[in-house]
Amino acid sequence: MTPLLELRGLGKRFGGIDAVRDVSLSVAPGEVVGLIGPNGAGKTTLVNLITGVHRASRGAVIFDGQDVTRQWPHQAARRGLARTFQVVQPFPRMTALENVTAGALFAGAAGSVAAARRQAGALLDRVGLGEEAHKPAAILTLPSRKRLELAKSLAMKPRLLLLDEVNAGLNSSEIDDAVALIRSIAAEGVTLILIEHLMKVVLSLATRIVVLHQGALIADGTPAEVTADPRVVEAYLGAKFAQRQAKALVGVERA
Amino acid sequence: MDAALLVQVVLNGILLGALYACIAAGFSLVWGVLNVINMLHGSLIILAGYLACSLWTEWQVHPLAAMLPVGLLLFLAGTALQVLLINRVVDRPVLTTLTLTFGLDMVLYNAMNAAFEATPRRVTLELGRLTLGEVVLPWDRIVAMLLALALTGLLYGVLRASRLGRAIVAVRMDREAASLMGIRVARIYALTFGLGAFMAGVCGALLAVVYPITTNATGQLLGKAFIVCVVGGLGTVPGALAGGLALGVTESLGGHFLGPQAAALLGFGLMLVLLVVRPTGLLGRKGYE
Amino acid sequence: MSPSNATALLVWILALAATPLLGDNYVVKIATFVAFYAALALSWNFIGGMAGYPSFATAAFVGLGSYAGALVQNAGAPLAVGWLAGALASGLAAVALGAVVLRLRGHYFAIGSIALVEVLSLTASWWSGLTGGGEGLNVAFLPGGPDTIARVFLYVMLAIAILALGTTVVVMRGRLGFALRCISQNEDAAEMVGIPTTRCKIIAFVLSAIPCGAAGAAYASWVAYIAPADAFSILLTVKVPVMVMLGGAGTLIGPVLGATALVLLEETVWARFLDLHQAILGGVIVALIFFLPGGLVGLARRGRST
Amino acid sequence: MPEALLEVAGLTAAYGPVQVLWGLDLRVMPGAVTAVVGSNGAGKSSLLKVLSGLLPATGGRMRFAGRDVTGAGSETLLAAGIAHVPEGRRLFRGLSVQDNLLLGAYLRRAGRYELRRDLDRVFSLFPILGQRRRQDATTLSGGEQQMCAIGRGLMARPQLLMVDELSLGLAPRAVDLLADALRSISNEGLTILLVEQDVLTALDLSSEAYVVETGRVVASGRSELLADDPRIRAAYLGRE
Repeated sequence: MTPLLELRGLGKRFGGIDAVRDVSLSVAPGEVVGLIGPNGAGKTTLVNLITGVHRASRGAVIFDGQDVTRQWPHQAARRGLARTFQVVQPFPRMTALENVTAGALFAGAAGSVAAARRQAGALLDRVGLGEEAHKPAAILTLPSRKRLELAKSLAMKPRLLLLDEVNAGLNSSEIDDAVALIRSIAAEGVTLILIEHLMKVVLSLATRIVVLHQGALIADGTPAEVTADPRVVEAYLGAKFAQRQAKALVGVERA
Repeated sequence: MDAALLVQVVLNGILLGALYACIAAGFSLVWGVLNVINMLHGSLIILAGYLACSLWTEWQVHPLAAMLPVGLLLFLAGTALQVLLINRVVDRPVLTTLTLTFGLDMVLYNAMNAAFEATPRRVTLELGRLTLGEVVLPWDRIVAMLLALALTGLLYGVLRASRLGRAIVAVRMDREAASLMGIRVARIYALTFGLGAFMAGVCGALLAVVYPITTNATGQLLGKAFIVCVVGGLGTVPGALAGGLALGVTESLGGHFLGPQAAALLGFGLMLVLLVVRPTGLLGRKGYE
Repeated sequence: MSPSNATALLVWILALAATPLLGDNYVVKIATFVAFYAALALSWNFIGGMAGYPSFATAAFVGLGSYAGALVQNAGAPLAVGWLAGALASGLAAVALGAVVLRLRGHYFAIGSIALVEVLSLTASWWSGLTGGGEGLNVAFLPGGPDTIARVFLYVMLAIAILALGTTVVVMRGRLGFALRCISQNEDAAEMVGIPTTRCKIIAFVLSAIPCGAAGAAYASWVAYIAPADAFSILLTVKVPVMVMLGGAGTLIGPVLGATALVLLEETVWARFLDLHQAILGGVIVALIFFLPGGLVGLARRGRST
Repeated sequence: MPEALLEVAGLTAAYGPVQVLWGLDLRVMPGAVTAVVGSNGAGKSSLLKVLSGLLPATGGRMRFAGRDVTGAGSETLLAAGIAHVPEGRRLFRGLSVQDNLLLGAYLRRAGRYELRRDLDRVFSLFPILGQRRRQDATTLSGGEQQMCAIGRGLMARPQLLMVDELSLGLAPRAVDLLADALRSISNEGLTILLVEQDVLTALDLSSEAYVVETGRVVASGRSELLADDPRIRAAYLGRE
């Protein structure tokens, strides 16, 4: 099966330092890949390279067999390659409904503004923001803004969705709701890349985990393999996590 | 084009560039810290020039001696103006703050025309010339350059080493975090705008020694400040220096090879190129918007 | 567009159109200036109001239009062709200059747009072979008596303003208007939802340039003489956004209201206080910023809502 | 009932039309580490912004070290001894690590030697900062920036150090290091008020804890008890 996304020797240099070094990776349609790594490991830079926010210094990004290394972000969006922002980026003075309508109208290529508005209304209900549809995005609480970001991404009819720390700042029970929502998106066949610090989320969703450290891939495998890998523990997880993890792995049931 | 002539043209450019740095330093500080484009800056410089000239004609106070008093006077005026008017719109978008200072500039420009009539006036210094081989440099220009560099250096020292300077940089980078340090942001805005006006004051008095002072020059001075800030980099004194010298040399070379009007055109051309290639300027930093 | 706005605009258009019947040529001249500035204010609204880019480039497009129109007319073309040439020249310039200046944001864009005006003014005074340099350029005179001339230019300016108004309504309702609103609120997020931000901004810039080019060319034929300093006037390039702010930015009737108010104000002030004219206009601008932040439209809305 | 260092009663606050605090009551005992946990947008960070004067309270009372400080500005509250390490660290770009730390002591107008001693105390707590004192503070890694932000708070010689979102965006390993540093600061007698998203870390570090929901306290008590409380486990530790 040809991979949906393929990175070949991808590199990015920012003023002397290699933020991303020689990353090669391929993701098949329908996969849910967790992308973890310490702060400053280059995770967000990698997302920016894939979605055209930054231009790669070396290597190539192949999406659905097409070389999209030099694409603009709006071209990525229209190809069905969507991403959420680590710091949520709504249109502040527009209502939640209009924010999602924007996704449907442009990347989602809805026929008209009215059609886009209808699709947006349905998606807001799905993420549980139905009654906040006419509130300006700026005054929504953080959990609601996160759900708005998800609804906007869905409105863009994505084939590959990069979720950049979409759960940062949520508490455990809010995370469970978000995980359930993400699981339903994956169930529809949308390929997902989860950029996360919260191991709880990654472990309950990802079928495969890729670890980035100082710009380079240091591990790629199933959750069990990766969390046991000594290099990953040393570079990222820390000893305390290992004990808690050993206890928790026993308790976590995955649907 | 023999070497001596080239050296002469470049040195003239450096003499001019030091003045441009001094002209732009105050403007760059206000833009960098308060995020306000101060369209008044050119008129403040010319006002200082008029004051220095009238101090010279009425009481024989030499412009170089008048620099400090005129500077302090403008410092007080600038601080008052900021506290009364500008502080109330400092958070509004650039369209509002730029238009406000443009409106104030129209008032000051008209008032100066009424008070001083537009006849250019200047205080000539008979200091003779310095000759190095075939290169000839008028002493008054050299003195003006040295004083301009000294003033810019003084501002740099204040910002870098003093407690007030650190507070100003802190307010520029993150206003809310600065107030967490106990810094009174409104007071820093007032002092910074006052400091900007002080620089315009001393620079205006200095200019009276080198150039004819006339209200027609306010627009040009403002234009130079724009170019120097963009070319050199915003809100940093080394940026103003780098931008000033770059503009001075470019205009001097341009003027020599292509004529005076081309010099001004080259200045703006240099700015547009820098705006696109490196909007943060030669030494500036990204991310004020 | 709300019915009250529609009727207000219709009344405004009819009032201006009727001035040749009601008043003497002086009144017609003022009406022509009102239409001229209304066209400029409506054009500015595409880039300043909708896309949220604080543009001070209006004078660049007006000046460019004046020179293009003048040169084409002096080469023997009929007046109308001159005006079209002005519109085309400014439109094409907006594409080229936009690709450069629109990469900047906020303060840098404001400064970059003012620099355009200055660069074009310096070029016009430097390139004396083409533009007559500092001495300026005489423009072929429209045949016909003073009444017909006054009337022709009133209706030309009014037509340009109506064209700009119509385009505004169409754009505001469609995809481009929605895209520009997204860009003005969060440009990065706009790019992320699939909006080709650079292309949309350039289109808005071109839309803001074309009516200015036409109006500039018509103005050149009306006054029959242009020189770099007043064709590319910094005062005009700041006055136009002030008019939009006076009327109420981002609205439909704001620019029209603001242009009308400021032109009438200037006429009364100019007549009485010739030498203090600039100080008083400056004072009005300062007062506007403190006492009318939302503009006249904001005032009306506040009036209705309390 | 020993005298509380900080006492807040019926506190209300809002960002424009959006009210975030709905009558919040809180007591912080001297020498202890008190944690405030709760879902995001519950008002935890807004509480700290009110306590440090960044966000004006619209109602309620605030007493600190026996004095009523209701409605006081940032400067007065810092002078009274409340230092706030803000969410996202917010160090000053363009200034070195040392200059950032010195700004922490801006209000004290202390002499050169006193400042030198305070700097050395911070460098002994966080040696990495000593090695990188000349470097631009914002070029440090996330964990190091958090250390610098905490150090900057200590430079004000506060009676109460408020830390907002210690772990946000940091790798678990960095959070462990910082938690140990806070423990040693607390052992030296400094009172700490910690707002933290990661409930495990928060309860592990603190002796007292408050659970905040939509701008009001819904549960409070000793941290170990709260950690075992089924309601809290369900609400905040998910279905584990």
